[in-house]
Order: sequence, then structure tokens, then C-alpha cells
Amino acid sequence: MAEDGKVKTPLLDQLESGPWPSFVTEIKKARASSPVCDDLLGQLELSYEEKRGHWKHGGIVGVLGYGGGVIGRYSDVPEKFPNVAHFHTMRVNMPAGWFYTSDALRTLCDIWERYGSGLTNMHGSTGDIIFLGTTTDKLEPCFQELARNGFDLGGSGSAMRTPSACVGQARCEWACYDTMQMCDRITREFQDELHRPPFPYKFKIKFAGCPNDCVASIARADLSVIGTWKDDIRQDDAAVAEYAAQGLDIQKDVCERCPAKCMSWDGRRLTIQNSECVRCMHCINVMPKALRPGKERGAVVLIGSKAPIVQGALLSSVLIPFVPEEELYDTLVELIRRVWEFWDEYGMNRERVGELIQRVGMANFLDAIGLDPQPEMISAPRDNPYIFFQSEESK
Amino acid sequence: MAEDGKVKTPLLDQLESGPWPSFVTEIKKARASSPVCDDLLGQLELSYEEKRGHWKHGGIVGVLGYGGGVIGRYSDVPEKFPNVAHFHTMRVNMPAGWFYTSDALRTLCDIWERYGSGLTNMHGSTGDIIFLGTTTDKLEPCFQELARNGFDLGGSGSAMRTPSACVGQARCEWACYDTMQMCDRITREFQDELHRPPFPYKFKIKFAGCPNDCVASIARADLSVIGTWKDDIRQDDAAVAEYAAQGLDIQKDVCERCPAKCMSWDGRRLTIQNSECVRCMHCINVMPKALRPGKERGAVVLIGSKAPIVQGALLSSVLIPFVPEEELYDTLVELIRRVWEFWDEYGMNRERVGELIQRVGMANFLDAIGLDPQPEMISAPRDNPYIFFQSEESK
Amino acid sequence: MSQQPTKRITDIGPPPYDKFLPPIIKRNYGQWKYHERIAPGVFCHVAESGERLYTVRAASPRLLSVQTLRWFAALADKYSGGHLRFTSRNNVEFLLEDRANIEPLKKELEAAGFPVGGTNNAISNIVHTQGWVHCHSSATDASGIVKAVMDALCHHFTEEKLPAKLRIALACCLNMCGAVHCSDIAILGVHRKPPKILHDILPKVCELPTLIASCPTGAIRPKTVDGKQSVEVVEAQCMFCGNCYTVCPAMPLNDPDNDGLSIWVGGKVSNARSAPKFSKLAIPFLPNNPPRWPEVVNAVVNIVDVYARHARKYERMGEWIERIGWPRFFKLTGIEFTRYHIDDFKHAGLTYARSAHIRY
Amino acid sequence: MSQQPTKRITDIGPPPYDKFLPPIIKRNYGQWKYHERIAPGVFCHVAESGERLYTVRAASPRLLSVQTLRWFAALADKYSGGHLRFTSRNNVEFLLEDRANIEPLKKELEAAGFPVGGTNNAISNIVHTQGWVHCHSSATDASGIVKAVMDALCHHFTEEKLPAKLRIALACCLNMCGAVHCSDIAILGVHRKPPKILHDILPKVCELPTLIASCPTGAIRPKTVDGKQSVEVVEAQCMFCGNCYTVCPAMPLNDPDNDGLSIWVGGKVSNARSAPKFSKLAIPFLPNNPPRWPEVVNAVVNIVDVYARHARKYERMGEWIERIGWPRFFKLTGIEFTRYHIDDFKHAGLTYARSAHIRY
Ligand code: SRM
Ligand code: SRM
Ligand code: SRM
Ligand code: SRM
Ligand code: SF4
Ligand code: SF4
Ligand code: SF4
Ligand code: SF4
Ligand code: SF4
Ligand code: SF4
Ligand code: SF4
Ligand code: SF4
Repeated sequence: MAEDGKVKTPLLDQLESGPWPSFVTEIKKARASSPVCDDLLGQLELSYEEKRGHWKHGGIVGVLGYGGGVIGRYSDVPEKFPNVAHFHTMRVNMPAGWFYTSDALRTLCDIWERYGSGLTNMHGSTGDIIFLGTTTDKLEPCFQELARNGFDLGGSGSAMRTPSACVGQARCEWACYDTMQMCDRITREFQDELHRPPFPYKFKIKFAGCPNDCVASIARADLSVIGTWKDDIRQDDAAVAEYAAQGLDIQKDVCERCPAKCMSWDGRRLTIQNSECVRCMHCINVMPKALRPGKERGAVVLIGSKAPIVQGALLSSVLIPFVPEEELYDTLVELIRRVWEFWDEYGMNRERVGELIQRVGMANFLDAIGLDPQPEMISAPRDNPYIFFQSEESK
Repeated sequence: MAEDGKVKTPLLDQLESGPWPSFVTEIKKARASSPVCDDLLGQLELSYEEKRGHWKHGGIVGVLGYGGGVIGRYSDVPEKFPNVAHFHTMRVNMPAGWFYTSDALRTLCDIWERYGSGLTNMHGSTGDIIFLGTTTDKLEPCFQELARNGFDLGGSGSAMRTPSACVGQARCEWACYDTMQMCDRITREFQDELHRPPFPYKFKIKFAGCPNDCVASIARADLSVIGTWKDDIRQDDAAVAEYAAQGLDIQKDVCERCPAKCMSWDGRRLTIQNSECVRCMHCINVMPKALRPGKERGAVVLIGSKAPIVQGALLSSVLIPFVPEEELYDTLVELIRRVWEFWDEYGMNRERVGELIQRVGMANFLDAIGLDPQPEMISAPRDNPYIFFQSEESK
Repeated sequence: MSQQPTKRITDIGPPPYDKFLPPIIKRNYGQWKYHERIAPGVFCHVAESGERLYTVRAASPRLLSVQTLRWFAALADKYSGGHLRFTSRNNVEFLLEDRANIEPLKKELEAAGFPVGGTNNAISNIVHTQGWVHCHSSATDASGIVKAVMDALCHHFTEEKLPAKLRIALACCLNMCGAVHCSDIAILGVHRKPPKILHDILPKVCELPTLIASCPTGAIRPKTVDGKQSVEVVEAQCMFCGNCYTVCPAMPLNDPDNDGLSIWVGGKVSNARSAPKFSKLAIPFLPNNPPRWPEVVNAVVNIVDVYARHARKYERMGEWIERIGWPRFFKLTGIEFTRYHIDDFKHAGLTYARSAHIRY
Repeated sequence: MSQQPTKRITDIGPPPYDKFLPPIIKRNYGQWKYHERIAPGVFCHVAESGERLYTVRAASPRLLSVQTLRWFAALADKYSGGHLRFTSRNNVEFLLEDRANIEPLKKELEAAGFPVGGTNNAISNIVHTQGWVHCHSSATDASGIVKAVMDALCHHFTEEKLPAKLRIALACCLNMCGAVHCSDIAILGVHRKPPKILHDILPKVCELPTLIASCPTGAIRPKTVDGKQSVEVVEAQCMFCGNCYTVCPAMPLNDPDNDGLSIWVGGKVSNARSAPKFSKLAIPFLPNNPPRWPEVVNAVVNIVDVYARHARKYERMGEWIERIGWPRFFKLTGIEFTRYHIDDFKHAGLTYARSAHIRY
């Protein structure tokens, strides 16, 4: 701390200029209501000087009866910055689609001002409301006041993590199922698994309403639910003509960019060979007034994506090619339970489900969860002759 | 053997009918000059009855001073078929491009009639002339008579295998370097490595005159030398027009099949954006009279392909993106020596050079043989963050 | 299962999904017909009913004080009936029924330093992580680099002049909380030195088997150090992933002189046109240079500029690079190709150039 | 280095590359300008000098008696100045200067049962291996299946009616001497039972360390069997590759009831259009049914027919399948998709469908 009680932050101050909103300014603003921000700025300035972080490995802290929702954090220079000696994060389960009313937002602000630093992340990259920085004693009271106001904690540790959903049918014409409702129902269904880590490692679920995947589910969720449709793209020829009239080069920018090469434009009429369409969304994206997903809607369910630690990053891959909208909830609940059961039994410590599948092989995984192999699950069959023929089949 | 001295082969006989030439007929023809064919037919008929082979694991047999060129083979039912109790194969190094005169062919026939079964494979899949079936005592005299007539043995075991080449400039307008001569020179340069297995495992070299790769070098050779060109495709517009006139759909069958999508056809003129061309040969293949490889010719050198045993099949990958025709021989000799040196030292028993590269990593392999990394060597950079930073570079 | 004192409230889950929805959305939920672009950062969704919902999107530093959140709330009360949301990339969106409110809202936001934009073929907010603000594992800061980079690219947020969407993400260590592995441009904090082993505390704070198992390359071996059970790291086998530190506090990797950043390009998440792709290595290492990381900013700006100049309409970064080929990418950007670009992990062999397809 | 008695001739290498070339080729070596298709199996190369070389290509069983070779030689003397060659797919080619000789030569060849063809968009000869004729390692015969399959497909050899070249290869065990791993259609002999261990001879004929190391899955473990050092095979870990047998005769895998064939499709070698590709599994197992292997013949004929009906011009098997997608391939061919089609080897994860791109 500097003598006059106010820290000097010459390096951080340089991040207050420029057109992009500044997190430094935010921390300084919060000083008004919370003294800890001074020490946070101080420690951060120190990190900027030394080019190294000053946080210690988090310890296990939390609220009664929950195994997660809080990330413990301690300064490694507490003598210098006593107010951030303890600086835990609370993860608060966001409302589906990240919708708020001004009142709801103010309620959250009041609570966090009372119990914490007054600093937040809106939102964390799993989707939670992140309350940045408080002490162990504040966790429980803060949690209960949140609860009284209708908010619960999010996930951390080896638990189901806070599921998230794209804005979906609330504001998007392309949502092939109700992402927000589905996220809400699944989150409630598995409250116990969310709050009390029962698994070998974390399990994330994300709901995207269409193949644009606006929540990055295919890259960032152990279970990725992506809306799609089975029937033909709905087409409004008049609207197509309008786009053409407005100067859209339908041949170049639409037909030639179609990955299935199943569209043709003769200058007047657009023809889509829907049987070849792979539901990529591109043509619909470019002409939202003219083209829309079909009416026979549902979702493709994919499994296994994650960041690289430690066996290398994975993308989710197709597990169920199509589930009709009306069967989606029951199918997912059933599927999730089976996957967890298998993972629980065979998953190693800190092994994500995607890594488990890679280790035991997709075919064995399918057996275990009771699904039949389908060609839609693969991009190509094996190219190596190393087939483990099952002895039942050979004589 | 059947009573009357002639074996009955009811199963094999069924393979003498039908439009395709029959190997059974061939074996029967050879009976005229060689009694062993009876026993070969007998044992083969037995295999057809029992659905299993009747050859034992080959022993080490050969000719004086050579470590290869012969595959030892013994029957596991010698009591039934004494004439094929020993039935070794001799591999004879074929003439480049598999060209023969009728006299040369007759010479080979006479020799093999004298010393062996009179049965051959023209050719083995590495390219050698295969003399099928003789006994240990015949190997040396047969070899020496071949030698007196200008033929030498081919490779086997952990040696440089008989290199092979496409017909190239002898009969192909697309050959970007002299494949047959290159094959001839390399084969002579490394006679010792061909006849006296010095390596951890086999090493195959194939020469293809252009990217059509008519000797499957990219799939079947540890070192694949594929002709290509650097400048523009030579184009004869009149001839293009002719093809169009004859009904070739240049837009559909040529432009749209171009992997680089660098061709355009306005119904009268074909335009190739040569800077984008990836030298795939397709357009040239379809219009040989109109399009030809450029004049600045040479080869791309690739390394590492092999069959699946045991780490999985590999395709060769780019090692030198372009070597001008005139520098090709010296470059190859130098390169081959360096590769062998490294492989000799670090290769494990029965580890092909491609497998070694996979094990130690391409970058380390390049260091070892003294080549600089180039982006042409990869289809894409790494997507994982697991970089082994070299300590020199970090402080 | 856990027993809780009855009066405590637990396991209630998040607020019901429809609790905070504006009336117009409740009325037209699932009935949206199409949307129109109005201006950068402003679009309009039209319902089957004919009703129109206007969205105004503004930038956010993500790290927000309650003061700013209250100000957002006040803006919402003033212009959007108290309704707003945040996006999956951490921008704030105001949901307006009255088109007339768009301009005044934009003015207030911009005046306060919250640019409006990020829609369509623009650069949107940078998904990022905690960095030195809150994480123990970081090789660099997160918010500071994001601020510096977006200051330089802000015009691409407020305009829609790129060939396609361009998504940038940042993660401060290999855990990649920002899930940067599928971004058009990814900025990733990296360590370059093996963990320092704190032998004195290690036996107390770490489980040896877990620690040894945590190393993907098997670089960690048990070792007795003055009597105490501990471990050693075979330095040649360490690729600095930090997984050992995640499971054991006694294995810190932080090293001011050697920590820094790497740049990755060409990833995408959407299924639009091409399938989702991983980001690939562009620049293995850039120095950690706070407060404004000029080397990182310049590298990112250069890649964006080259892409903007050369890519075709609707071509994402990765789609553009695949069309022109990686050699051309390195040529156009002037980025040096090094041994580090050549994969040597699990599936390395599949990244070798296994054809004679070459551009000269 | 080796010392040889001086009179012995060694290390002379093959005949000089130009020794057997016909004069017209010597005159125009490297000076060919273009080629023309004349008829199936017959094409003409035109030199810059204007000279024309006619090639007539005939089928060969590859396994040839000296009698037939002498007959080829006689034909060459009669029609092509004594000049002929064999191709990389084991067909025989006669090299004619006089166009008038084409028809009589064709007639003699066809009369003797050597069909002329295999050029352009046809099925050429099947690259194959030794099988029961000469190899100890084979799970099936080679020549017999080739004969049966080509009898059924001979019209595709003598016509050029396919969308593109179609290359078939056969290998009688996983060593894949036919290098079938990059063929439009590959027929591969497979074992389905672990090796039987001949404990009595094993210690005498095999090196234990080499043997144990030879197993890619580590299924072979040292074991003492009635006093003698030997090995055991963990059956669940064996995928029947036969590598142990290659290094150790005491580990035979042959098993008449369980050996058989698998069918692979979509590979290619050329760089024309798409890059070279590996063949992928179509049918995991078909019974070994000599002398004519009807199940194999029907399977191959069916795949060829479906391909011929659906592929576009100049689309190789693999290019066609990639365009329509594998699900459609299985549908059109009526081939059952099984657990065995899903890769579980090294790079398996990369073969999973990692996008939402699906045809319904
Ligand atoms: C807060 C957050 C980053 C942020 O600033 O937004 C975060 C912060 C941490 N993550 Fe994360 N992760 C966060 C989203 C992610 C994501 C993105 C996502 O969920 O979409 C990923 C990549 C996707 C994935 O799960 O694979 C992610 C992959 C990891 C990993 C690597 C896991 C893996 O299997 O690859 C670790 C390491 C671990 O779990 O031990 C990790 C570990 C951590 C820890 C707990 C550090 C540690 O080693 O214990 C960080 C605590 C920082 C702190 O002090 O606050 N975090 N983490 C994100 C959670 C906020 C929220 O709940 O909304
Ligand atoms: C004769 C021939 C097959 C034919 O009928 O044409 C052949 C026959 C044998 N090969 Fe081969 N290979 C033959 C070309 C190939 C090819 C194709 C090529 O060279 O283009 C390959 C695949 C390409 C490659 O090398 O990867 C091939 C890959 C193998 C392998 C697996 C090697 C690998 O690393 O994957 C083995 C196993 C071994 O070497 O132990 C093998 C082993 C064998 C052995 C020696 C059996 C053994 O395990 O010892 C066979 C002897 C059969 C016999 O009794 O005559 N053969 N072998 C070919 C050589 C004739 C010639 O010299 O022209
Ligand atoms: C608001 C948001 C969803 C949410 O629940 O928060 C959203 C909303 C929309 N997205 Fe998105 N996307 C949102 C994140 C994403 C993401 C996820 C991400 O960036 O992490 C992706 C995947 C990005 C990727 O591939 O790496 C995404 C890929 C798309 C695409 C496909 C773009 C492409 O060509 O690849 C479209 C279609 C388009 O823009 O033409 C799209 C289109 C849209 C539309 C037009 C859908 C609609 O009709 O309403 C929405 C507004 C237009 C626009 O330009 O933003 N959205 N969109 C997210 C806004 C993030 C932000 O603040 O910028
Ligand atoms: C004679 C031979 C070379 C030799 O030295 O023996 C040869 C000769 C010719 N090939 Fe080839 N190719 C020969 C094996 C190959 C192989 C190797 C193989 O099959 O194992 C390939 C790679 C096959 C693959 O990709 O799997 C091959 C891929 C081609 C291609 C590319 C075809 C494609 O579209 O992928 C062409 C171009 C074309 O046909 O249009 C070609 C074209 C030609 C031309 C037209 C080249 C020329 O201008 O002379 C030659 C005769 C035409 C024809 O249709 O056969 N040749 N050609 C080989 C004849 C084998 C046979 O008896 O059928
Ligand atoms: S994922 Fe699809 S449905 Fe969801 S917001 Fe994006 S575009 Fe709309
Ligand atoms: S959705 Fe994609 S695949 Fe389908 S027609 Fe449109 S662009 Fe083509
Ligand atoms: S590889 Fe090229 S040069 Fe050689 S024969 Fe084939 S087409 Fe001609
Ligand atoms: S050679 Fe291939 S890539 Fe080049 S222009 Fe012709 S078709 Fe296109
Ligand atoms: S990426 Fe690494 S350093 Fe950054 S928040 Fe996540 S775990 Fe912490
Ligand atoms: S940093 Fe990674 S590689 Fe290095 S020792 Fe730790 S776990 Fe192993
Ligand atoms: S493929 Fe196998 S069985 Fe056939 S020849 Fe080669 S090694 Fe022998
Ligand atoms: S057959 Fe292959 S997998 Fe089975 S034991 Fe032998 S080497 Fe191992």
C-alpha cells in the first residue's frame, strides 16, 4: 500500500485510456463501496510490474452442504495486501439466456456489495454470474440471501457444471427447440449433481438452438445439444428475388459456399436439393427473410468436447443424429443418466467423458449406454485392419 | 498324389473356366517342363479343400555373399508332396519400366526352366521378376547364370528393396523427370545396400514421373519421388476448343473438378490461375492434347509410406517440396545417405523410417538430416499447445 | 444426499427461465419469423405477429462493478422497459420495443465509453478468463491484453466490414478456460520452463500418485530429497502444460522471464459452411509485456488486416487459410514458420502433407 | 562388405534401363507430346517428331508359366518388333509401330483368352499377392479370388464405361503386400482367432523379447509352461494382426473356420483432383469359400454396380463416397453398418462425426 492509503497504479492507469471499456476503471469505481478493491489494484499492479500472478492455489471453501459453487483464492502477498488475503469467487447460476430485469440486476448488486467486493464477471465463460472476491465467513450468508431472492449457486469441481443455452426461441427465429426451457429443466433435474460433485471430473452441458451453435457447445460441452430439422428448408421465392434485387450475389455468396453443393440459382429461381443438404445454416444465415429451417424440428446430440488438458482438445461428436423436439427432454434425461453411470464406473480420476470414450472406444461406449452404431456417428469408417472381432461371432 | 501319378484337382479345375486368364491353367502348362508343378497343384488343391495354407515359415536361404533376393519356403506336408518340400522364391531385379525384348524374355524362361519350376510372377508387387519355386542347391547356379546374362537379384529382408519406376519418359508425355534412368542410377549406386541387408528394416524407393503416381509411390515406398513442375501449365487454346467441340463439358468435368478451383471457362476461353494450381494433373489428364505440365520440371520428394503392420499404414509426406530435374540425382543420393544414417542409429528393430519419424517427430528428424522446416511439409500447423520449447531460446 | 437444516434454502436452481423475459418476448416466444440488420450493434427481430423487437448490443469489459451494472439497469429502465441481457460473448444487449429509443440509447452508451456493435461480420467481444485478477495458474493477465487488443480493433467492433464474423478468445494458461481452441484468433498464455519443485512443502500438500499420474508425458518421477519423499521432473520431457501444478501447489511454473503468449488462428465453432475447426499455431511465443502488450496487439492486428484484405465474402479465417493453403498464410502475414509449428503430439502424422498437391 | 571369389559375377544390378527399349522409343525418349485413346486397351502416344507408338494392353494372371511367356515373346516378334513390357499392375503391353498390327494382335490375344483392355475409366488388373500358392502367412488364397472376381468384372476391363478408373487390390494377410490400403476396392484376408502357441517348439525357434515386442497391443506376456520359458496371449487384447507369427513360427494364426476376407473401399493413390486416400472398411468379414468365393465376388460386384450407377464422371470411388457421405453409401449398397466400422485404433477420435452436418 502507498503511504496515503491510496495505491499508485501507474501501469494499470495506462489501461484506462482507449475506446474499449476498461476493467481498471471498473475496479476503481468499485472502490467507492469496497476497500478491498484498493488492495486488488495494488496486487494487480505488482503483477504488472513483476509479470507474474500473486494468487495461491485455491483451498476448499464453500457453503453448507454444497461441494461446489465457490473457488477459494488466497493472496501470496497478504502482508502487502491484507484485504485480498482471502479473495474467493462465488459462481451464481445465471438465468437461462442471461436475461435480467433491472430489478433483478439491482438485487444482485445490493447483495454483492454487502457481502463481497462489488466486482463481478458478467459472465464467466461457463455462463455463471461470477462474484469476484469475498472472504470465507461471507459465503454462507451471501448464499442464503441469494437464495431468498431466488438465486442459487453454480457448479465447480467434479460436478455437473452450470448448463447454458443460447437465446433460442426467446429471440431467435432459427431455434429448432426451446433451448432456454430445456436448459432450465435439465438444470433443475440434476440439482444434486450440480451442487454435490459426484463425478470423476467436470461435466458440462450446452444447448444451442441451431447449427450456428451460438454457445459454442460443440467445442465446450461434454454434452452438446444442437437444434436442427429433418424436412425441407422453408423457402420464400419472392424474398429470394428481393435479396437478389438488393444485389446479393446468390450464385457466389450462397450456392458456391454451400458445403453440400446442393443449391442452384438460374438467375431467377433458387433450387435446393434438400436431400443433400447437411443443415449447415449458411444459406439461411445469408437470407433470413427468404429461407428458414424446416418444420420437423429437433436436435442432434453430441458428446465429448473439452479443452486440451490433458489428452488434447476434443470436439463433441454425434451420439444421436436426430431427436424430435417433443422427445428431447426425456431422451436427454435418460441418456445423461446412462452416460454418468458408465463414466462413474469406468472413468479415471480427472478423466472427462470424451477422454473415456477415446480410451475405451466408441463402440464399447455405445454398448454400455445401449445405443446402436450408426454411420452418422462417424466421418469415415476405420482405415486400419485392427478389428477386435468378438469371439461370439467367430466359431 | 493320386494313383496314376497325375493329381486330381476338382476344385482348382473350376478356376480354369471364365473369361479371365487362369493361373491354374498356367501351373498346368508348366507341368510339361517341370514335375514339381504336379505337387504344387496337389498341395494347392489340399489348401482349397481345407481352407488353409500349407507352407511353413521361410528359413534363411540364399546365394553366396548376398543377404537377400531369395525367400525360403518349405511345405508342411512334404510327405504328401515331396517335390515342393523345398520351394524357394528368387527375386530378380526387373529392367526399369518392365521393358523386355522377346529374346530377353526367352533367356529368362530358359534359365528358370533349367533351375526352377518354370513358374513366375510378372511381376511381384515391389516390381521384381519373381521366380517361384526352386531348391536350395539350385539358387547359386541359377543366380550365376542370370548374372552371366546381365540380370541380378532383387531385394528382400532388411535391405533397400528393388526400386521401381513408372514408364516415364519412355512412353509418357507427362514425365517431369527421367524416372527410368533415375531408378537405374539409384539402384546401381546402392547395390551393396540392396544385396546385403544393413538396416533395421526394409527401405523402398519408387519413382513416379508426375502426380498421377502410376507406381503408387506415395502409398508404397519409404521414399517417394514424384515428378512435378513449377511454372505454368502449357495450354493450347485451339486444342481446348477442339475438346469442347467434341462435347467435353469443360465447366463441369474440368473446372468444377479442379481441387484448387483455379480454372474458369467462359464457353470459349479456358483461364488457369496457375499461382493457385496445386499440380494435381486432373485437367491435363482430361485434355492431354490441350494441356501439358510446364517446362520448369523436377520432383517433390516424400518420405515414409508403408503398409499397416504394425503402427498403422502411412502415406509418404513432403520432405522436399521441389528439386529441379538437373539436381535430382545428387540431391537424392545425399538425402538417402543422411536418412539411412539417422535411421541406422535410432531406428528400432523392424521400424520403418516412417514409423521412426512419427516416433521422434518430424522437426527432430529434419534437424537430424539437416533440412529446414517448411510449411509445404505440413497440411496444417499443430492444434495442440504442447510445444517443447528448446531451452536455448528461453532465458 | 445431504441433510440441511430445514429453514435453509438450497437446490432451488436458477430463476425460472421465463421470469425476466420482456412482455414482447413472452408474447412472441418461439414465433420469431426473421431478423433484419439495422446498424452495427443494432438488429430487429420480426415475429409472425408482426411485432418488432429491437436489440442494441454494447461492449462490456466483462469485469463489471456493481456501479456500472446499476447504470445498465437504469438505462434499461429508461429505454427498454427495464429489460436487458448479456450475450454468450459477454456483451450487454438492451431489448427495445420502441425503435425511437435506439438512437438516444446508443448515444448514452457511447458517451459513457461503451461502444455499440459486435454484430454480423464484425469482431465481437473477446471471450477471456481471469488472469492475474483472480487465477493462480495464469501465465499472463487476461483483462489487460483484451483491453489493449480491443482498443486497437475497436473499429472492427463498431463496423461490419470484415468478410465474415471474426471471433477472438484469450486464455491465460493451457487449461484454456476461454475455450480458445476453436477461435478465429486465439491468444494463449504459455509457460516455457518446467515446474519448480518446492520439496519442503510438497509431501505435505500433494498426493504423490496423483501428481505423477497427472503428467501426460510421464516427466514426473518419484525421488527422495533429503530424506523426504518428493519428485523430480525430467526436463527434456516437459512441455510446460501445467497439469502437475493444477493437482499440486508445490509445482509452480510461473516464470516472469519465460512466460508469455502464443497466437493461434483458423478455428471456428459454427457449422456454417465448413465443420467446426480447431485453431492452429500461428506464433509460438511473444513476450509478456504489460501494461499494453504491444507485440501481441501488433501480431493480432496484422493477422486481422491480412485476412480482411484477402479473404472472400463469408469466408471465416480458417476457411480462407484452407483455400489459400498454410504456406501462403505464412507468406502473406510475414510470420516465420518454425519447428514448433510442426505437430509432434498424438496425431502429428496426420498433419504432415501427405500428397503432391503443392503451390509454387 | 563381402569378399567374393573373383570369377563370380555379383552386384551388376539390373540390365541398363535403355537396353530393351524399342527403337521408336529410343528415338523419341522424353519427346512424347500427347496420347490418344484408340479403343479399350489400345492407345497411341504421339511424339514431337510426329511418330506414333501404339500400345496394346492385355490381361495377365500375373502367375505365368515360361510357356506363356514364350508365347508373349513370339507375339512380340510377330507384331511389335519383339518389344513388350509389363505394367505396374501386371498387365502385358505390346509396343507397336505399325497401326495395322493392332487388330490381328488383339484377335490372337483374345482368342488365346487374354482380354485386351484395362485402360482409362476401366477396371484394370487386380494387384495381388501369393496366398496359398507360396506364402506361409496367408489367411486366404490370392490368385483364386482374383480369378473369380475378374471373371465377374471382365466386361469392365474390356470396356471403359465407369465414371473413373477403378483399382482393385487383394492382400492375403494384414502385411498387405498388395498395398491394398489405398485402393478403390480392397480385398483383405483376415484372421479372427489369436495365435495358437506351440509351446514345445517356441523356445527353440523364437526370440522371446522380439516376440513380446512384436505385439502392437501388448497382448503377449512371458509365461513358463511346464518348465519351459514360453508366452501367453491375453485374448481380449489380440486383434489378430499376425505380427507375432511373422517374427515367430510358433505362433500360427491359421484357422480354417475363422479365417476369411474383409472388403475396403474408397482409397486412391493418384493426386488427381483429391489427395491420396486410405481405403476404409466396408465389410468386416466374409467367409473363405473356395474355389470361387461367391460371397466376395457378389460383394465386390455389388459395390462396383452401385458406384457405376451413382458416381459422377471422373469421380473415383472415394470421391463419390465423400460427396454423398458414408451413411448414404451404406444405404445404397445395402451393406450393414456395425460396431467394427467405428475406428478404435490410434487416431479413432478423429474419425468421429465432429459436426452437426447431417443428411436426413
Ligand atoms: C472462471 C472461469 C474462467 C473465466 O474467467 O470465465 C474458469 C476458471 C478456472 N478454471 Fe476453467 N474456468 C471457466 C471456464 C472454463 C471453460 C469454458 C467453458 O466452460 O465453456 C473451460 C474449457 C472447456 C472445458 O471444460 O474443457 C475450462 C477449462 C478448465 C480446465 C481444463 C479442463 C479440461 O478438462 O481440459 C481446468 C483445469 C481443472 O479443471 O483442473 C480449469 C480450472 C479452472 C480454475 C478452477 C483453476 C484451477 O486450476 O483450479 C480457474 C479458477 C479461476 C479463478 O480463480 O476464478 N478450467 N474452464 C470459467 C468458469 C466461470 C463460470 O462458471 O462461468
Ligand atoms: C512377393 C510379394 C507379394 C507378391 O506376391 O508380389 C511379397 C511377399 C511377402 N512379403 Fe511383402 N511382398 C511383396 C511386396 C510387398 C509390398 C508392396 C510393395 O512393395 O509395393 C508391401 C507393402 C508396402 C510396404 O512395404 O509397406 C509388403 C509388405 C510386407 C510386410 C509388412 C511390412 C510393413 O512394414 O508393413 C511384410 C512383413 C515383414 O516384412 O515381416 C511382408 C512380408 C512378406 C513375406 C516375406 C512373408 C513374411 O512374413 O516373411 C512374403 C513372402 C511371400 C512368399 O513366400 O513369396 N511384406 N510386401 C511382394 C514382393 C515381390 C517383389 O519383390 O516384387
Ligand atoms: C446473442 C448471441 C447468442 C446468445 O445467446 O448470446 C448470438 C446471436 C445471434 N447469432 Fe450467433 N450469437 C452469439 C454467439 C455466437 C457464437 C458463439 C461464440 O462466438 O462464442 C457463434 C459461433 C462462432 C464461431 O463459429 O466461432 C455464433 C455463430 C453465429 C453464426 C455463424 C457465423 C458463421 O458464418 O460461422 C450466425 C449466422 C450469421 O451471423 O450469419 C449467427 C447468427 C446470430 C443471430 C443473427 C441469430 C438470430 O437470428 O438472432 C443473432 C444475432 C446476430 C449477431 O450478429 O450477433 N451466430 N454466434 C451471441 C452473441 C455473442 C456476441 O456478443 O457477439
Ligand atoms: C502403364 C502404367 C504405368 C506403368 O509404368 O506401368 C500407366 C500408364 C498410364 N497412366 Fe497411370 N498407369 C499405370 C498405373 C497407374 C497407377 C498405379 C496403380 O494403379 O497401382 C495409378 C494410381 C491409381 C490410383 O490412384 O489408385 C495410375 C493413375 C493414373 C491416372 C489418375 C487417375 C485418376 O483420375 O485418379 C491417370 C490419368 C488418367 O487416366 O486420366 C493415368 C494415366 C496414365 C496414362 C494415360 C499416362 C500416359 O499419358 O501415358 C498411361 C496409360 C493410360 C491408361 O489408362 O492406362 N494414370 N496409373 C500403369 C498401368 C497399370 C495397368 O496395367 O492398369
Ligand atoms: S444457436 Fe441458432 S438458435 Fe441459437 S441463437 Fe444462435 S442462431 Fe439462434
Ligand atoms: S443449409 Fe447449408 S448445406 Fe443446406 S442448403 Fe443451405 S448452405 Fe447448403
Ligand atoms: S506417373 Fe505420370 S509420368 Fe509416370 S506414367 Fe503415370 S502419368 Fe506418366
Ligand atoms: S492441375 Fe489440377 S489443380 Fe492445377 S489447374 Fe489443373 S485441375 Fe486445377
Ligand atoms: S485459463 Fe488458466 S489461468 Fe486462466 S482462468 Fe483458466 S485456469 Fe486460470
Ligand atoms: S508441466 Fe506438464 S509436462 Fe511438465 S511436468 Fe508438469 S505435467 Fe508434466
Ligand atoms: S500379404 Fe501376407 S500372406 Fe500375402 S504374400 Fe504378403 S505376407 Fe504373404
Ligand atoms: S496377432 Fe497381433 S495382436 Fe494378436 S498376439 Fe499376435 S501380435 Fe499381438
